[in-house]
Amino acid sequence: MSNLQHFTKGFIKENPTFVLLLGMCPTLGVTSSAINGLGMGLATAFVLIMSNMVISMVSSQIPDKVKIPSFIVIIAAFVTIISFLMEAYTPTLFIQLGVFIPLIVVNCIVLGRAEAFASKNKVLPSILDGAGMGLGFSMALTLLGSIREFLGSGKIFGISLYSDNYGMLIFVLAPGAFIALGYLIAIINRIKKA
Amino acid sequence: MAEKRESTFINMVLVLFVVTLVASAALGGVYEITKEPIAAAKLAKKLNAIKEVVPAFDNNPSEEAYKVGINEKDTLEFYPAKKDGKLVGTAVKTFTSKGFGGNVWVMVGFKPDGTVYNYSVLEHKETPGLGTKMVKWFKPTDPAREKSSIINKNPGTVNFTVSKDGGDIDAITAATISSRAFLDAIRTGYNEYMKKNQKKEEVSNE
Amino acid sequence: MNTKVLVAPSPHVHSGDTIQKNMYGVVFAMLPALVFSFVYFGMGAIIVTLTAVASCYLFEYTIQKYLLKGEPTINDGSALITGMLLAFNVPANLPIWIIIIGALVAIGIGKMTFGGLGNNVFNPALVGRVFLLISFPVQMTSWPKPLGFSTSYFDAETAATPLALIKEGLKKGEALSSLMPHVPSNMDMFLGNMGGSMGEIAGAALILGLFYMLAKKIISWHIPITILATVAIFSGILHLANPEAYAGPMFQLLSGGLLLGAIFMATDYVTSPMSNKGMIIYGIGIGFLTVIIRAFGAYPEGVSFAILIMNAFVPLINAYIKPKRFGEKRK
Amino acid sequence: MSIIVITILALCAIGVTSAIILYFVAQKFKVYEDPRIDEVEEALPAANCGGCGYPGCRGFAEALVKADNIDNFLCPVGGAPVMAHVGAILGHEVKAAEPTVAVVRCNGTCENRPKTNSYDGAASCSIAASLYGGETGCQFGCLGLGECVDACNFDAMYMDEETGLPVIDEDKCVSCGACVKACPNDIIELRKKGPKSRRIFVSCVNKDKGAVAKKACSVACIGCGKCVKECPFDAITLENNLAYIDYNKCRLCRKCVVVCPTHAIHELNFPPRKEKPVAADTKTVKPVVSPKAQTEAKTNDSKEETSDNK
Amino acid sequence: MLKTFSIGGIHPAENKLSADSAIQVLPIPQMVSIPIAQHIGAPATPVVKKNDQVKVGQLIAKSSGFVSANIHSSVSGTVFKIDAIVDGTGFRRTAIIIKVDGDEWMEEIDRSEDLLKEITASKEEIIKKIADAGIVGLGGATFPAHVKLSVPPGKTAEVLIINAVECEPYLTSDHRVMLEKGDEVLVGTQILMKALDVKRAIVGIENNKPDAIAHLTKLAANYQGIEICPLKTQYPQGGEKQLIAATIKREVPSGALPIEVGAVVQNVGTSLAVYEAVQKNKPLIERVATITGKSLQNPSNWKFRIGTPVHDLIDAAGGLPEDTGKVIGGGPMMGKALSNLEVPLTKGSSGLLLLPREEAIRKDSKNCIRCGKCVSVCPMGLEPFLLMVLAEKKNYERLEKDAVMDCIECGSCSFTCPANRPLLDYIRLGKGRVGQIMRSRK
Amino acid sequence: MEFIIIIISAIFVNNVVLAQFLGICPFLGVSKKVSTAVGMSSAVTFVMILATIVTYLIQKNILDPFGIGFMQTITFILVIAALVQLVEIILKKVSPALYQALGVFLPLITTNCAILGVAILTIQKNYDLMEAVVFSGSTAIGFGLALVIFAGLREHLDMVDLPKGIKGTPAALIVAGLLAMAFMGFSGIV
Ligand SMILES: Cc1cc2nc3c(=O)[nH]c(=O)nc-3n(C[C@H](O)[C@H](O)[C@H](O)COP(=O)(O)O)c2cc1C
Ligand SMILES: Cc1cc2nc3c(=O)[nH]c(=O)nc-3n(C[C@H](O)[C@H](O)[C@H](O)COP(=O)(O)O)c2cc1C
Ligand SMILES: Cc1cc2nc3c(=O)[nH]c(=O)nc-3n(C[C@H](O)[C@H](O)[C@H](O)COP(=O)(O)O)c2cc1C
Ligand SMILES: Cc1cc2nc3c(=O)[nH]c(=O)nc-3n(C[C@H](O)[C@H](O)[C@H](O)CO)c2cc1C
Ligand code: SF4
Ligand code: SF4
Ligand code: SF4
Ligand code: SF4
Ligand code: FES
Repeated sequence: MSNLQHFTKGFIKENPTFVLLLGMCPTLGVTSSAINGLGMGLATAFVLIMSNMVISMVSSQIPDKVKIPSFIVIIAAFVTIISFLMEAYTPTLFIQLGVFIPLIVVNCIVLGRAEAFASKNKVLPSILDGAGMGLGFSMALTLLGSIREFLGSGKIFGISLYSDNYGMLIFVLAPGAFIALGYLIAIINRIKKA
Repeated sequence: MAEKRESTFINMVLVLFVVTLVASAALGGVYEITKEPIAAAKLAKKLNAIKEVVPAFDNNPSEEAYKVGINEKDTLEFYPAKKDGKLVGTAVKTFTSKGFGGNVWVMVGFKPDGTVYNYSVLEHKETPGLGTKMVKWFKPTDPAREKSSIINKNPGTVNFTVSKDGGDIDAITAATISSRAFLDAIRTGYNEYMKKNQKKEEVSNE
Repeated sequence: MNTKVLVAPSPHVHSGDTIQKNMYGVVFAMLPALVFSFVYFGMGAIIVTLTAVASCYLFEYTIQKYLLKGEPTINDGSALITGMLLAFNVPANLPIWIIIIGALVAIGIGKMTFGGLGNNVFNPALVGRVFLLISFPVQMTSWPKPLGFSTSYFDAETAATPLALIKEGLKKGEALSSLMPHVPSNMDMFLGNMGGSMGEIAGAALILGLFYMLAKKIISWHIPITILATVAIFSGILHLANPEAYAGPMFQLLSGGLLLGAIFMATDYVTSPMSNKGMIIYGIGIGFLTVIIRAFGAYPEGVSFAILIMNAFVPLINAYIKPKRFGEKRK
Repeated sequence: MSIIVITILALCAIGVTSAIILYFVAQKFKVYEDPRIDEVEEALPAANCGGCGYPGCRGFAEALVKADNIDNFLCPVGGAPVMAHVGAILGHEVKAAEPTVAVVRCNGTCENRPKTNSYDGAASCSIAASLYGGETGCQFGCLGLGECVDACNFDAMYMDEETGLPVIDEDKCVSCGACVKACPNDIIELRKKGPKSRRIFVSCVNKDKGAVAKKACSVACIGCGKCVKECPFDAITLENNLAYIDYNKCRLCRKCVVVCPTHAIHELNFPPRKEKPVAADTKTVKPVVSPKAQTEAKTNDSKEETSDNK
Repeated sequence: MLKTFSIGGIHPAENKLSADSAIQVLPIPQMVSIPIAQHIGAPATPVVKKNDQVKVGQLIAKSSGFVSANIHSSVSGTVFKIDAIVDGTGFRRTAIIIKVDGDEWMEEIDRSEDLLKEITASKEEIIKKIADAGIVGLGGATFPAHVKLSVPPGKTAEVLIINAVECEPYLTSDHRVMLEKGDEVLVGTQILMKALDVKRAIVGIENNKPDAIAHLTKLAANYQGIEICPLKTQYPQGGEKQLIAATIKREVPSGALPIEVGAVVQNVGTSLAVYEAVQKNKPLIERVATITGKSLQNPSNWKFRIGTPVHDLIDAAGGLPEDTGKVIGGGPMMGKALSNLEVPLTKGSSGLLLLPREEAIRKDSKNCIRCGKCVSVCPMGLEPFLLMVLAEKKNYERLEKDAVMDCIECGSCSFTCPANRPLLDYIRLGKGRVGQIMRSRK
Repeated sequence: MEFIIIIISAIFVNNVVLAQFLGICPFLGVSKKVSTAVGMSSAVTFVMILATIVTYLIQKNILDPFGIGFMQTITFILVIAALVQLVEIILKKVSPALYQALGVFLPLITTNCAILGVAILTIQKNYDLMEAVVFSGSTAIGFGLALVIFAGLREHLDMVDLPKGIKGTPAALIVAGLLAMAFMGFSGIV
């Protein structure tokens, strides 16, 4: 696999959200608006890239039995770092995303990529893999966020497209998250087949 | 790939030790670095909120802030805003627990006579699209909706309850509960503010 | 003519019962309520009904034909019921575009997503209704005033439902006894002289429908009767415990969509349990949840949610509550 | 600066303490397990996402180690490469057997096999088969209700409306055998695909006596035994009034095809014969390959096939 | 309130068209085909060969095991051949084909019409005579009667129940037998009581046959221990377990035999056959069947010789109507559709029903709408809709757990289903598969 | 009363899965059969309560006194991971039967947002220890309730012929959405 492929596979072919169905909690939890989706996606991407990088560097030094704990610690460190940064520089978003920021730690994508890819590959492919997956994740979250925001309140990225009197509130609430994602995946399955 | 380390006891503990060491060192470091900006961001946010709801001031209200307990658990915060040493308004951080989704925190600014200068909703869990409208609803720019405004009205003279309940303020469409809650918070702030003010006046009078 | 004999496994005769017969039987049973709503709400009711039914048919046909690429099955009558019940469940002055969204949700999400009649797990009309209720609370809770209804407790044009009246009042801290005089009398509620969704107001007409369906053996008594009994008993207990906070059983039975729900919606074959025992458990669940939501929840009206929640339990009920088998020891 | 020190101390203390506790507890509570489970778990991505339907990667690993055949298992995170790796660990080789393909052994079209009654029960061959002998006089033949088609997961079969018989799309058939299992009358057989997909087989399963069979279906095998005598390679056996060609012995000489009085023996994918051919007579320019050349062709072919499969 | 069973049940249109037509005797055909498997259990072993001469009542195939039954020639003539023919089951199976030549009976058979009330034979002799006569249950299941009468050690029979329910629509042969051979049936009942050592017998009759109830009630006064029990008309009351539940309020547990609750059930026709075998030495070579159908000229009841081809009976009743779509051996609920008109009538043939095509043809099956009607009519308390899906999905484990083996194949579920689902078709298939699995486990 | 509110809120009104979006992965992953769903729910309940207690103690006795609250995420996850592994090892030895029933789900739980989420929320909500236990327990029950209902629904869906594109995850998500919609009926109860 070329480096380019390492990077692009996360977009569609192995898109963590639509295809691998990983990291569902943030996917559903924060996508009530496009901006939240994007923010969450980028935060996760940051952690993915950094932890993939570090893990690919050190994994040969780590005995098997403590592999998972070590990885978790590394990931958690980056998660905490990103949360500091967000709290300092994007405080509104930080509050909006709430508990889902620390929860990046347990996002299956992060640990999954660390285990499945970074611990077995060199640094550059690992970074690209993390970036690709992170971007794929961000795209998915932004897409879902846009759809929900559009249907729910007539806006995308806060820009009003029609009067929010006509918005279907349910789409910014919990049920709408599940339903929108369900149909989105159905549509993507269909497109992939065609 | 370089050869793996064996999973011996020493190796395990050692590696874990090193990993945690580095991680915590990094964390502590970043914490130190971001501590200032975080604190600054928090303060700026508070000041911004205060700035929004009271007339221009030149002191640091948060240094002169005082708190009033309204029951054993909850307290309101008062931020006096002064210009040239004279009280121009007070920002009150008040709340209500009657919101549709729980507590609603509002920063409301009163002029010294108790007239509402402005408000800003700090935190709430109301339903998007319904209760969330309170953020703007009660300070309409549209003069036709004057009856739903609380700006420049004094709770002492205007009945700060929703018109449905016989008050003078129009509720958010289909979100009467949130509206009641919001006004409740304002009233709480007002009452405490007046109590305090009275006391102060008494004190200063003496 | 084909002279070859037919060969098939037994049985060789059939009762002649069909899906259509059952569905149109339900439609027939709904007619009295429909007539009442036309009388009370006039043009609005007619427009709402026609829009809902027509869009249900249209969506079912289109989805079946173009998305699922199957034979359209619209003449089995179930889309008609869904359409009518959706109309019954909304205010008679609901904007047309909202009704169309409701029909799309009911048929598209509630039914066809699962492959059509028989496969869905949630009651389609209620999926549509609750979707609308959550999405458009403003429009969904402004009920027009039925003819001849007079109380000036609220705005003139719209009339709150008795349940909403009470809920509002209680939330403000008023006592029930001071609210009751503003609420229509039991007789008025029985005859439909109250605010509410289009088809839910006339208890008398709904009960007529119940008798028809029972007589025609379209449904059995288990579900409606257990729901009504549970509501009566449970709300009776609450009422006895605190008459100032909880309304009495008669009020609970006649107000809101309870009768509509218990008679026409909880009984939907597809989304209710199969065995009699299961139906009773299901009915008790609905009754119980209805009272809970009415008494403690944010929504004044609990039947729709109660039915949907119990719909979710139906697979479990079916899996674990089996009919009594022949030869099985009685417990 | 002290905050960093406290941080480090606290985290290291927690980390190391848990490592030590874990280590000793692990020593003390050791339980023997199939070491392959660990190996397989190692190969899995450890995402513990539950996407495979098992409770976590270890649960999946255990299931994999227990399973005889891991074809139906998939780790959605790791995908095919991981599964291949797992396969290697567990020693599940991809069978390099000769390719086979499903063959429908019935030619009882509406024309060849007149109907005597019409079936009106549930559209299931199994049900019809357990009810009675079928719509025609032949109680062995295809019932035409397409249970095999429904069983095929690879879209490799369809029912021919005209003949009422199932047809197999050779290119799509992966020889999974689902249709064979589905057919209640054992009409479908997995036969060697043969060089250039050439095959010869008896397209009949009727075990009735010749007269009865013939009456029921004009192309039935009547058990006359002519093909058995004709076959130079002893590939054909006759049992219960029915001829059967052993595909391992058959060398595709096509001699039997011509002698069958009811045309019950079919040949597939051969070039057309010269007009009125009796294959044995045309000795000069011949499409029929010599046994040797043929085996070569076969091995070549099968190599191609297997490499294709991979 | 009349007695009946309590779980499920349906009431299909009765259509007892031939109820008032007295039993006639069908002419002996020129050729009979007597299958060697006319009963549940092992097929009998032929003891004649081609060209043998046989007389009426002569043993031509011998019981080949405990659960098996003797077969006797129903005509006199020569054995033409022993070959596979398509019989009532729809499969090609072995039958003894006899060319008829006169009507010469075995000497020991008493052909007089006299009523012999005195039972001289001992219990063992009775059972032996029944076995020798090749008597099988004539109620439809064709279970060898002597097996049922040999109560297994450890169990005791308390009551004999005579199944005179005839719950299948259209059929009237049992009804006519009761009216015309009432005394013989009751003597047969007394013989069965003796064989079983029971003091009590109950004759269960549905109240759609008031004349039979009245007639038998009158006659029964002359016999010791026989009660006539009128039952509320409801299908499938004739099912053994349902009948026991209806008459003595006991439920046979799942998988168990009636003897578990102390009951033995025999059909009225069986009782008549037992009378003839024990008192008159007559083996089971003829029986009564109904030929009926709405378009048929002359719905009627006939006594026929075993092995007579179906079309003979149809001709006797006025010929095959133009609109015939289905020819059913038995009643519309449980009968077997015949694939041609050459098949022979056998011991189990209680009737022949000609259904017009429009009525017979099945409507397209739709999705299950989960109305639960099949559940509420199932007399065994099963969930047919579920069993069908499980059978379709080949989930045999759950099929077994959900008691598919309890299904008595009454067809009430398919009859009722508004979606026209072929429930019983699939349930039967599943039952077959599960049965195989259970047997292979043993 | 306080407890009752916490319980009802956590189980019905603010159901972890249906309203808070925590633990969605196992919710979608381990819900194909009711029996597995029951096993998973029990395991989650056990671990969730245990983890909440331990993390609560760590927060109150280590992080807070030393003023290193920002280490919350990293310590919590470390502790939870270790704890889960510990429980697994011990269970395997002490009660193989229980391990078969619950233990197999344990590895899945480490990366379950719900556990860490609840641990963090408990601190955020300022509960005392008893409230924390009640909160985590009822949250777990809410998880179990949703999971079991959902598994029942999915078993049902297995029996019917869903349209091709919808079969599988989309159907599961849509059903979950409708379930969440039904659960909205509980809103406002506390
Ligand atoms: C999903 C949903 C969320 C709601 N959220 C709020 C809310 O945040 N604030 C509010 O006041 N009312 C909310 N409501 C509406 C209330 O239930 C109630 O109908 C309304 O407050 C009554 O006010 P009205 O008299 O102005 O219609 C919500 C309704 C629904 C269906
Ligand atoms: C394998 C088998 C063994 C049987 N053994 C006895 C028996 O020992 N005693 C008895 O009274 N009936 C026995 N029966 C007969 C059944 O009780 C029953 O009469 C018969 O299966 C036909 O029942 P009817 O059609 O309900 O359905 C047996 C049936 C079968 C299939
Ligand atoms: C659904 C069903 C309906 C039956 N209906 C009758 C009936 O109407 N009359 C009858 O004699 N036997 C009927 N049987 C057969 C009885 O179960 C039982 O086999 C028979 O009464 C036993 O008597 P026999 O062995 O003398 O035939 C029915 C069986 C089933 C399963
Ligand atoms: C007694 C009865 C009640 C029904 N109730 C409803 C209903 O409440 N909502 C609805 O959409 N369809 C109802 N239907 C129609 C149909 O069953 C429903 O659309 C299916 O759920 C679609 O699969 C009903 C049908 C019957 C026979
Ligand atoms: S079922 Fe399998 S063997 Fe049969 S045609 Fe399809 S792919 Fe080939
Ligand atoms: S080949 Fe077998 S399964 Fe296929 S249609 Fe014919 S009988 Fe049915
Ligand atoms: S055929 Fe079987 S499943 Fe159907 S009603 Fe009768 S006993 Fe029940
Ligand atoms: S009677 Fe038919 S439609 Fe009704 S539940 Fe049974 S199978 Fe389904
Ligand atoms: S992302 Fe929450 S459990 Fe997987």
